[in-house]
Amino acid sequence: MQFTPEHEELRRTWRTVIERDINPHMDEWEKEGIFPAHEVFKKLGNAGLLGVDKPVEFGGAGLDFSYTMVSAEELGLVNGGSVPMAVGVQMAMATPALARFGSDEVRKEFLAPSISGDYVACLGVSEVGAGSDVASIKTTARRDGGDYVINGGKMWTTNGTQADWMCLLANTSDDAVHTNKTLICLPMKTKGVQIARKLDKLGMRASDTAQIFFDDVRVPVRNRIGEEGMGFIYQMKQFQEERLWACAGSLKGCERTINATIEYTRQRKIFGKPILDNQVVHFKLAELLTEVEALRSLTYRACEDYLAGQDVTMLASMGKLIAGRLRRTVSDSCLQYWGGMGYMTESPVSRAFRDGRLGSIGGGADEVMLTIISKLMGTLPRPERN
Amino acid sequence: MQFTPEHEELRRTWRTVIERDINPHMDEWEKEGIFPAHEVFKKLGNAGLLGVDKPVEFGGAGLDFSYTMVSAEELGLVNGGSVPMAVGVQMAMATPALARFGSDEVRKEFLAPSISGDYVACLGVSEVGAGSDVASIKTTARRDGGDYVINGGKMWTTNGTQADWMCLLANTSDDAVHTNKTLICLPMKTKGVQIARKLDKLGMRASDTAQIFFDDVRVPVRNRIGEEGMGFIYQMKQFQEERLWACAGSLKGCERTINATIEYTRQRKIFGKPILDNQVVHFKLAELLTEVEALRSLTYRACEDYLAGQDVTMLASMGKLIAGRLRRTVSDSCLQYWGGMGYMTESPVSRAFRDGRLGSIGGGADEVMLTIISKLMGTLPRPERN
Amino acid sequence: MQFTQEHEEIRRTTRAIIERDVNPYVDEWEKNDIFPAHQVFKKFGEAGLLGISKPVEFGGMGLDYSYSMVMAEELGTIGCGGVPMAIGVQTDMATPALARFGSDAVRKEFLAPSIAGDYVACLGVSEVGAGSDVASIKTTAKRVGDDYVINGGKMWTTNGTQADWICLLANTGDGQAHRNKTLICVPMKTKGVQIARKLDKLGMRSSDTAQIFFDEVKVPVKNRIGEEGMGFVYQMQQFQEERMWGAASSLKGMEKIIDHTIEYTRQRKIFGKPILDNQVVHFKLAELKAEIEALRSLIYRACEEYINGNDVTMLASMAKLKGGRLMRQVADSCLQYWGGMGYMTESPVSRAFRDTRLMSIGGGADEVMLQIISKMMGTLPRLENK
Amino acid sequence: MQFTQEHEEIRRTTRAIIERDVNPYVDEWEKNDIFPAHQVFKKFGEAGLLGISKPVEFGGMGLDYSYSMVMAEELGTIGCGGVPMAIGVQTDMATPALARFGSDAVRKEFLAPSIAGDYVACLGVSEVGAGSDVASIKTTAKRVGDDYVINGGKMWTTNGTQADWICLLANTGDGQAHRNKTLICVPMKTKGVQIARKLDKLGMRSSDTAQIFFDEVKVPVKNRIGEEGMGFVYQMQQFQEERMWGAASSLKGMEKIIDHTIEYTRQRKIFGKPILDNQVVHFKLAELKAEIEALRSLIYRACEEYINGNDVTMLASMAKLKGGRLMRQVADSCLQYWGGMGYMTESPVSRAFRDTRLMSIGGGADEVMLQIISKMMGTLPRLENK
Repeated sequence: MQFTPEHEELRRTWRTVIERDINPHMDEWEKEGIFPAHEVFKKLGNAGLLGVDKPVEFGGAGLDFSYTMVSAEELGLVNGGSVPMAVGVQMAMATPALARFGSDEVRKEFLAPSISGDYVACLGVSEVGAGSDVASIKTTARRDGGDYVINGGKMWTTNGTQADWMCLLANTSDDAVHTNKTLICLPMKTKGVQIARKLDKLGMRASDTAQIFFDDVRVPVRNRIGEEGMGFIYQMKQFQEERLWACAGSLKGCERTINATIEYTRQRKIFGKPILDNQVVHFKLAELLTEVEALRSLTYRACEDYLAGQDVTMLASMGKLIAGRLRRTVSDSCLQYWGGMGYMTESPVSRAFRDGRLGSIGGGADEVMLTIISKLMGTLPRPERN
Repeated sequence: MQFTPEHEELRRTWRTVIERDINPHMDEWEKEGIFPAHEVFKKLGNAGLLGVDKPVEFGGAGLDFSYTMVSAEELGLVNGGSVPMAVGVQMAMATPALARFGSDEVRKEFLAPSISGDYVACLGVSEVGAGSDVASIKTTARRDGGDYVINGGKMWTTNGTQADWMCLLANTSDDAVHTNKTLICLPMKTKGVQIARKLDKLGMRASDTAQIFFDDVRVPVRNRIGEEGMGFIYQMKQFQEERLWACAGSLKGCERTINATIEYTRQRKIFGKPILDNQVVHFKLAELLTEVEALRSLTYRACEDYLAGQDVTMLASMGKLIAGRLRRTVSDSCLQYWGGMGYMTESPVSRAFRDGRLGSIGGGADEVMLTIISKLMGTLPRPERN
Repeated sequence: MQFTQEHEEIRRTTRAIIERDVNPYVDEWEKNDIFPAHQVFKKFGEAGLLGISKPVEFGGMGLDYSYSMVMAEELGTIGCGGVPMAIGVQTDMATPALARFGSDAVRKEFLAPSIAGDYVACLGVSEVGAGSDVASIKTTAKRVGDDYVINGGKMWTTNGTQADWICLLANTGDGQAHRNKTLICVPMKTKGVQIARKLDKLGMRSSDTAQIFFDEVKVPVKNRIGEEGMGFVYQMQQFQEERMWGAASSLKGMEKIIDHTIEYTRQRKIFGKPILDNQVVHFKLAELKAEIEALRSLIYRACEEYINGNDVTMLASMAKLKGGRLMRQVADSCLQYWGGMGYMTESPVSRAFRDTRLMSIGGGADEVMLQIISKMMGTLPRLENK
Repeated sequence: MQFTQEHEEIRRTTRAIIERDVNPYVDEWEKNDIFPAHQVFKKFGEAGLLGISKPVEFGGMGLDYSYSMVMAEELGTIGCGGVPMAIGVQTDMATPALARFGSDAVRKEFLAPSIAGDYVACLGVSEVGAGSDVASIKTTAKRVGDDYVINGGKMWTTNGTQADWICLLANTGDGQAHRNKTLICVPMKTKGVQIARKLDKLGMRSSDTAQIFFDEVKVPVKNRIGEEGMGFVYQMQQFQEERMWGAASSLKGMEKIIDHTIEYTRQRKIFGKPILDNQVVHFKLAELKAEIEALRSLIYRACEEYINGNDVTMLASMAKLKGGRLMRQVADSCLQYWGGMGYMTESPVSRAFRDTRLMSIGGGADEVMLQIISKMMGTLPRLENK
């Protein structure tokens, strides 16, 4: 994968905005348990960062997915996982299907303002009974005249308490679980949408996660994304980009932790020499960076294949699996060398430890990735057996 | 667990015999792919080492199982895993059931000479289709007048090509798989017993492993051990001791490898200093020894509980699991620090690497131990599910 | 190690108090970032549990260390890591040296009320520049007439904001770093003792950790524990019990996490079957349980040796090392199977994940244990002088 | 990295020769502890595969390194590790420096026939006292008139007993260790070259490894490769390709093991179902596959950078490190699921287990890679001078 000056330019822009408008406020946002999504997204929108790979006619830059990857990578420079995750929802999780399959009308209404940073989007897929098991969601959207009437609820919804609209996956019929689902753009202000609670999390504390209920919520049928019944397929496609985002998003975060650890252990002395001078320390850091580079290589390769129009479900799932585990390994290993300071809330490594633990759970747990890979390897038990 | 002077005395005797009669010949036996079991066992028998926990009336020392454990531990000092394994079969795998449930007559005929070292015993449980899955063996012993007529075959039989008799597990009826099995003492010279082939193994090269066929083999019914149909139960009991033996047998073998590595890496220099002076090396060795001591503690504790009459299936299975993995970790980690020399057949660590790999496979693979532990934890899926 | 009725009695009493006076309030204390040490300690004190192996003449039970160990084990049933740690500081970190070497006067003044539960104790060893590297502490206690005048500061002090007195390690001379230190009992109310700040931690939220400054703090020389200059030696001995205690108190905590996980994954279904029915899940839990039993065995064995008067520095350090590693592995592995719920602050496993991370750092980091073990193995670089 | 038709062509040709002229004979060669290098190399030479990225004027194809890499990848389909390694020595370890810096005369004499497959080459760098520590070699080449007179010895020399010439690294001066070395082409028939012994190895049995002595060996100065004193530098560059080659050649070998294991565990039943149906088995295989793809991506990326003229020391060392680790993990994990059969010499997985163990040792041990990576990360102790 060869990067162009445009990629470099995009990286620079991200770094500028991150240094100026995000990092100085992270500690405060972490303490408050939420970050001002509208304010931040507007700044990103003004810089043209939210729609790099979205159609020009709706305010996007119309570039290919490699620019989205570069964006995800640079977001790793934010000193906390919350904001990158929220931006990821906006750019790579809630909007790809809309951008690709939405009508001009619905894209004008929901995509354009999400690209300009006026709207905050969230994704409504996971439910209490159905996290990784998407096919088994229970929320329904019953057709009634020109409307869908929505009932049910969503769980683990990132940006949920601040979002202006939700990319909702709901059952619009009783057909087979893979052909009865539809994606619908749902304005969060709509009557009947109730934010049940803001969830208190181990990490990602500056990101708001909501549980949401729907009680006879009415939205016009034209809010539908693409065809009825295609929701599951669209979402699966959307997941590919979500996973590639997760891979790219892990790289610089891990490197940030490694570099912060190098810096800290170099100035911190024990038994008369810098902690970093211990061979177990610098060798361990070398191992970790090796794994980061392997993941980066896999990510770039998957991105290249994706741009070449190939199905990258296998590589993307492998990357997501490796990324989730690597973030845990890196933050846990590095924290060790910070000693007591690593256990303090103020240290960046303790935040990385808390934030990084989500990687193996969110966006399809490790075990889901393993199941997908096994399936593609043709090694899953024949249905009847399990 | 507190050891007595008797234990110490036993350890000393083992060490003497090992240093005098075994270690000087190991390299030669490894090259020949077999060791002279009769000759070696006779020496052990003369020293009274083969029947430490066996009844006095048949030549045993009548001591408790802790003395068998001590024997297994000291056997770790043999510079190769083959002989300890062969001795283990004789002392803790093929004879416990016989000693406990056999009639005086059958004990006089098979146990006494096995204790004196005149007979070499082997265990006939595993079959081509049934390694870890004991219940599913196919070999049958049909009752015909005063005889059992045996047909079928056994696989992975240690000592198989040299044994005078086999402690055979066979189906004596078509009842439920757990109540249709019987243990029978089978003289290997009997007509119809055919040693199909001597297996060529990755390691344990001085130990002979045979595949054996039975074609209408006749043995008198009085050769039966205990009651008919109790074979599976007896064998399960026998497995407890086999596993405790495996735990104890791993300890000094691992320590031998660690110590040899300390010695080698201390005199061998790289980049101007002893390899051992590298922190990654001595810290790794410290980690390994820590795990060895944990295993030793578990082994002693299990032995104590066993002597106190408790069921130690759980602890023994846990120990076996940990032991198998630890032998792999220790030999693989240590080999690394020997550099090219570690890859040479002549180096003790390369033998440990080959021999040690059997631990996680033989005598119930890791996965069997995990299944047993899961079962005792009550976490296995309800039958109908799998 | 065979347990007696008295051991069972200690276990029962400990559990009763935990069920009645601790667990019902833990969530609240965790939220408050502190627990009422005086109130809680009084309950344990009244039951005599704060002086199990302390001399009878000062209110202790005068039992051997195995009784302290079983109490430590039971403390693992407390719903968080902070409270057990606070109790451990009181019973096994700040008072062993005092009990063993203190004059009757000083023991009457500080030990007796600590055993009774009227006083809360803390340990003053770690400093900003000297965590694991005890020899390099900078706090001084200058002799002026019949007083020591103390200047300097301590860091990472558990119980620090609530303690009535601190078992302080200070330099009373300029001699060799291992012979110039003295342990002194310092009332926290003394003029010049200033609690600089309460530290905000990744976990162990219900336990208060303080940074403390000493500015011309005057205490009578008679507050000294044992001889002047022996502080380092006393502290090293004190560490033995601290390490065994730390490892012992981790056992039931880990088992609790596993039990919770079994419970949760059994009722929670994914892809139509209980999560627990996934072989990777119940096998992983079996593996963790096996390692826990190995650790338990190691601790019991160390305790036995300790009671028999042997030096258990090696075994205790091994237990501490393995304990720290295992706790992280257990918490991280189990959290995975809770999915999103495991990432919620309300779930016990997410608290365990935060709390357990401390053990590989506090009370001598893993690397310090490795250093000690390497030293006793004689594998440290010969030229270096540690 | 996008592959072309030419790449596919190279893959096809390589596989064709392997299927026809190599794999049918591998078992026999493994048994003989040697393979007929001249015969086999001639086949590859005739197809032009021994000079893929070598200059056209000496019989090479003059293609970029990506073509050598795909060949290395295909060599992984050979049924053992010994033969690929021998070919790698010929194409990527003993000849790169010669091809790049050698005079036309010396290239005509040694490179051309090596590309044609008439000559077998070996590399003379490692010595008894200097394996990974290249700078400390002791072999000398003293200038006497127009000759170099060589004295000393080499160790671990692959192809050593069959080679026609050796690419020898020797000290031609007493200067600084990095500037006193020279690469010289030495015909093995030269008087004074003595093959001390053929080494007996844990694996790689079909490849011959020799210890070689040089006693007053005279070779004309014109046999020198490039400039005198530049040997160390040339060799370091040569190592780049050796490392990428080593990692690339490991990929398909690992995939082959996994495929064999899938095949075997699918048809082999235990407890009534295929071993493969156990979730721990197919999940483990999925995990290994993911790591293999990460490694492949890392190698492709390194290759791309290398072709673009960038220094890939860091990426190549990372690939070598990860490759060595992963091969051990793959072989060890897969062997486990073969049960007793995996321990049999006849099973492909047991051969893989023995062969793969070398990669973490040969061509720069893992620790050397870690040292290099640490150095490039700038984390090595500042005072030490490595």
